Amino acid sequence: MILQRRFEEKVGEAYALGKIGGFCHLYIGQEAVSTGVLSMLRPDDYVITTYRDHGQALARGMSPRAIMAELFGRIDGCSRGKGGSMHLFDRNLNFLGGHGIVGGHVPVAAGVGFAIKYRGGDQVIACFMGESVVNTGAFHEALNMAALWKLPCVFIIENNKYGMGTAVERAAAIKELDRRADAYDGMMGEHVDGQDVFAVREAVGRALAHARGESRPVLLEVRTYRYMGHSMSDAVSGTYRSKAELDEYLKRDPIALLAARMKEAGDLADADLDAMEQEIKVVCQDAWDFADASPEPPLDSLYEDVLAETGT
Amino acid sequence: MILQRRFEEKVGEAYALGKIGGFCHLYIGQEAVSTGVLSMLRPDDYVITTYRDHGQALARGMSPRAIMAELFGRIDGCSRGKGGSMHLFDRNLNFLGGHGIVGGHVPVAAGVGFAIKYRGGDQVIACFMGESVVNTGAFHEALNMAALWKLPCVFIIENNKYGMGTAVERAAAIKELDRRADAYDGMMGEHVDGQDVFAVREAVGRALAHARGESRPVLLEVRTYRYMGHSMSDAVSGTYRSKAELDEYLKRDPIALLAARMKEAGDLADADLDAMEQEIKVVCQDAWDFADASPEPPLDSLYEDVLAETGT
Amino acid sequence: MPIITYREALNQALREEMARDDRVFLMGEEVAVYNGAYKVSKGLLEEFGEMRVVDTPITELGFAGVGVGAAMVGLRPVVEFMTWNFALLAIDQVVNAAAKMLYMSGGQYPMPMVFRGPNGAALQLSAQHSQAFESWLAHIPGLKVVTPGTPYDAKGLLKAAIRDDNPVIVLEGEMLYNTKGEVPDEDYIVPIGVADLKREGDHCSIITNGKMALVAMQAADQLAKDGIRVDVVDLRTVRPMDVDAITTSVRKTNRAVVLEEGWEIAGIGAQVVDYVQRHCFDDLDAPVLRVHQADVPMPYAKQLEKSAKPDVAKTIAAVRKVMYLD
Amino acid sequence: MPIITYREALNQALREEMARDDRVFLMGEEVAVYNGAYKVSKGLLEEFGEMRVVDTPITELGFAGVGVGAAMVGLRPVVEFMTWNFALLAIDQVVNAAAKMLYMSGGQYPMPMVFRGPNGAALQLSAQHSQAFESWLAHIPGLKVVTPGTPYDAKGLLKAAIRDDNPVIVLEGEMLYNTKGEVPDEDYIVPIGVADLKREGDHCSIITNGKMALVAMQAADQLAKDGIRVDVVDLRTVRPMDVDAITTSVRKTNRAVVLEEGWEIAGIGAQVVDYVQRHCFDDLDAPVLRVHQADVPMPYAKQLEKSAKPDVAKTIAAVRKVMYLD
Ligand SMILES: Cc1ncc(C[n+]2csc(CCOP(=O)(O)OP(=O)(O)O)c2C)c(N)n1
Ligand SMILES: Cc1ncc(C[n+]2csc(CCOP(=O)(O)OP(=O)(O)O)c2C)c(N)n1
Ligand SMILES: [Mg+2]
Ligand SMILES: [Mg+2]
Repeated sequence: MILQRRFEEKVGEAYALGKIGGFCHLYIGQEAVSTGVLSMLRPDDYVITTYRDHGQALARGMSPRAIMAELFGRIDGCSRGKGGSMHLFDRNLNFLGGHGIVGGHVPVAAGVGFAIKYRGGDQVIACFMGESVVNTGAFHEALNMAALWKLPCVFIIENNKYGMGTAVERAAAIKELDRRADAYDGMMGEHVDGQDVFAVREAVGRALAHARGESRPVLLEVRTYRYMGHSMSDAVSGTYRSKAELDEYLKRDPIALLAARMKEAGDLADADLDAMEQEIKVVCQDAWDFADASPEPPLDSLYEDVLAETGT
Repeated sequence: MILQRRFEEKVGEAYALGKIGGFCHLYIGQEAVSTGVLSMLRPDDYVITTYRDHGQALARGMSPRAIMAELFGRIDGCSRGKGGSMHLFDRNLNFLGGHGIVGGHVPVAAGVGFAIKYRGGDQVIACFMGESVVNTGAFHEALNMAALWKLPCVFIIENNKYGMGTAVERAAAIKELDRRADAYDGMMGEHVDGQDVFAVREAVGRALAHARGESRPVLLEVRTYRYMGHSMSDAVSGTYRSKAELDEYLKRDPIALLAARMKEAGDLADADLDAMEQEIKVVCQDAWDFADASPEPPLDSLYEDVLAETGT
Repeated sequence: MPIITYREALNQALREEMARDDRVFLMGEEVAVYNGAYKVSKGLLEEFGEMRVVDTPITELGFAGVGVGAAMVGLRPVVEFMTWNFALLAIDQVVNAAAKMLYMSGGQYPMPMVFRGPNGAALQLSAQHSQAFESWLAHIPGLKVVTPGTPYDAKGLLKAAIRDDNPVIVLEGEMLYNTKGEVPDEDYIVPIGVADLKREGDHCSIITNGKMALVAMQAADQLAKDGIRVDVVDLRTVRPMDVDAITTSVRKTNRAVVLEEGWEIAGIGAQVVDYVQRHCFDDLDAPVLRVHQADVPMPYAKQLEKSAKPDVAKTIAAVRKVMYLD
Repeated sequence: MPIITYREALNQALREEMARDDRVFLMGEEVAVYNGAYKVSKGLLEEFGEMRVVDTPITELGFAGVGVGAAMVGLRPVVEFMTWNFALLAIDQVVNAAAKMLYMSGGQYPMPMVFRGPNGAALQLSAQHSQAFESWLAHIPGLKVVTPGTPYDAKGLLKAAIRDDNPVIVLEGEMLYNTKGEVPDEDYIVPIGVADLKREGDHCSIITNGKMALVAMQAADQLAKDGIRVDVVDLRTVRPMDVDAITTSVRKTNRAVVLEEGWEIAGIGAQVVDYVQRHCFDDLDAPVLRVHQADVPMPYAKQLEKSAKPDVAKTIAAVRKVMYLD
């Protein structure tokens, strides 16, 4: 979680310096969700997410160097500089990417669930999405098929209260988003506090029992908050949310909550934390340096990766 | 109801003779739905439906002549021969058409509800759809907005058990379709026997109280059955449903049920029924003759109605 | 060689490829129990079972996405759209997901999948059910787009499409399913991207694809009666297009008519014209003419519909015009 | 005349038309409270209230359909897509409903509505967020499609679009919103379907539209330094296209370059080429050349993206080539 936080602070810096361009959506404030979910998955499980994908990528174990190089648009980036912030992919880790069309990746996740079942495997796919996604047609079509065909999909709604500038209650005609599961027989629905990483882990444990154990889909609403603007081009507060509201949520910073709890339990000393911070600082700086040194993709590569060399 | 039945029997004949072409979906067996709903609406309310639209068009009071001429592809057809069976429209009756894309007209209905509210009117829109529609993204997006914005829409699912050759339980991961309303706060859901026209009328009465009275959407599942194939090119039974099943449902023919009940109550004598049949026979034959005599649209009209003469 | 229908040819292609590779599966509306809305998948459910022949709810966007996901993790889905008119609902998955996945993942996720189904007008199905989308699909890098016009090409191209590691669009034709032709029993493919000179002549080139290949051949027959000999270049694939085949023909005949099923504006025929004028500028004895659907939504009425469609008479008229015969 | 931005020009058009006709309303994602993702609708919520400036959930298909329904019963919706990339999800409503309603109802239901939003690439938004769809939309009968390139045209065309009784597509540009130009205070419209000769010259015609009009003007400036005088024909509307303006220019210059933002295959430029070769066959001194986006999904990396886009240098090179200067 601290790695995610510090890494993204670096990303913010690099963006300000013009080293990163395009849309860039920070995850700061939501780290307990990625960590809680991904710490419970197996390496052979699959992960798919949205454009707000740095947190999950790091939590899945992707290289900070490859991520930063991707953000810098360099050849050593995890997507060879072609994807950028919104499209981090890592085939070796079954990290099926960040996707830019709101809702678009949810049917794709159902398809992965379908393939798992087709092959008779016992993996699951964890599909992260923002809370706005629950209103899209793609979400509904995917959930219906996942329930109908009993697919091992864990759909994770990261309810950070806003879709861009739109508060969830101005977009979704339902208060408890996990209740959308009621519209599909055999789908489990649950919501959980997303600032408490242990609570997330417990809920994911139950979800996995259902998804992996029974090959049934789960809809998990994880209630969290984003501390930054929607993207780098959006103010942190102002038009659609107040500074006061933000401050209120800052009190439940997932990292601070976890640290406090671990300290209380005697599992963490201040010195440990300092050491971690120190180590992470080095990792982040190393990622930056690596990215900065990596060359721009050669112009020829423009025409590569459009089509695969075919023939099976 | 008898008019709908006999009219469509004529349509079947005309199709066999090649006077009608293209896709043609009969409504036979479902007449209590159109009749039950439309007999409860006001003339200034709106109606929209699918390609299976002959029944609602007649029940709304559209001219059998204009409908038959449309099916024959003639200039005096209600859509000037341009729409055909799937696209009956009548602006004077606020009959907003038959639509061919499964689910596509549901957001359109929400838009009509929006316009009613925009103008501060107290009309409603009745939106008919087949049960397959409840799985489409369009349905979900429309219902969410209708609930969110409190639109006076009555969404009527004509659950005739099959979408083409697919039984409802092989497509929808939910048993009671009206429970899809649970996913939207403030939306009323109800199901009703669609072979009993009085039951339909009562349910519609409750729906209208909610929709017109409270300006809230309603999802009404009307359980019915189609006695014919999906369209004229589909066998009546065989691949996907058995003759035995069909025979079972034929016992609850909505017209026979209504006649029996009225006779029991002393509201209908055999002679009345005969007189009605006689009258309807004349109307249907007249519609046929009218259509047959109506000219093909002139070739120039190919380029008409593509764009409206503009300027406001 | 056995003579079979276009429908049977597609059915054979599916059966053979499913038998050959158990990662291949078919999914779509009515493909299983109902044997396909147009019976293309007849018997496949029985042979391969319900995991490999999958009936879907009416959710084009959703099941196209399911195909994308399955392809990402190594299956080889064949996604059937009952018709391409309905595929508009799924076009986001085709364009924003399937066509871009390999690129935006920097080469990590190829999309070995097929999207197929009937395209264009049948008879009197009116505006929402009578649209030809080849120019839309050909516009998109990351896709391949084939439009077989004969049973032979249908089988060979569908087999090639299934074996291709890229998303391949197969545009069939409701009006073609019952047409017949010679189709070898043995395994073969028709390579994607290679046109077929279906008729040789030296007076004019008719460049066409898909369903219109039949129309072009009929026009060629009739023209031959008047001593007019035309090349019929059936593109077969509209992305990538066989520019060599086009230019070779036009350099020989010095005249061209482009015949396509869809609408005029930015149609695939416009692209053919562009290639011709660019590569055969000095060879052309007349402007290239195009034959296409009237620029209107398709009407229902029989005669109106007929007059809206490209046909043999319009093709002949265009050929005669580029030959300055009328 | 006041000098304002393209964004302000659109904002004025919306404000004026909403004030003029209370059937006009604006709907889309973030148009109200947030003042528009690109601030085009700034202040409108405050002025017109939440019934007429409507924030929608992220449901492009759904709210496009809501627009269609509202238009059927007499309102005049302006539907904003945050970008046209997302409009793919709604394209069924645009093509199968809005564009066909008048036709399939036999003239009973006109669709007085506008679909608008930014189209094409901005900076480093990569594959899913950098697509130009003018050729797709221009392909469809029943629509009108405008692509304003300047603040003046933006205001005039949007006002004309709102007053039109047909579904009009307005393709704006994220990269244009901050550009400035003269825009009259008084009420005016720019007629749909009429091109604008933005620069006069006699050596070559550059035929273009939308965002590329700026590129063309810059190319023209630079070419002028070498004594090369070009016509810049800004089509402004791509459906219906002003064929007269194209042919008049090419008959004068005898040479043409077509510059468009989108992909090559069946792009709008191919259609322009078709018109030119058909109507100016004997006038052309060289094949028409096209400048367009590289035939690849848009990459993220800065230099790759730059090399993928059509630009001034590529335009100049094309002009010099059709003039046989290089
Ligand atoms: C289909 C589609 N419509 C609109 C957008 C523009 N957009 C990008 S992110 C976003 C908000 C999404 O909010 P939410 O799902 O809550 O996720 P969050 O950003 O809060 O993580 C919008 C409207 C898009 N990318 N795709
Ligand atoms: C989006 C879309 N997909 C597929 C079709 C083809 N199709 C037409 S009707 C139909 C079945 C619809 O069933 P249902 O909604 O139950 O209505 P019913 O025909 O039973 O009245 C299908 C698959 C279509 N018209 N639109
Ligand atoms: Mg959110
Ligand atoms: Mg049904």
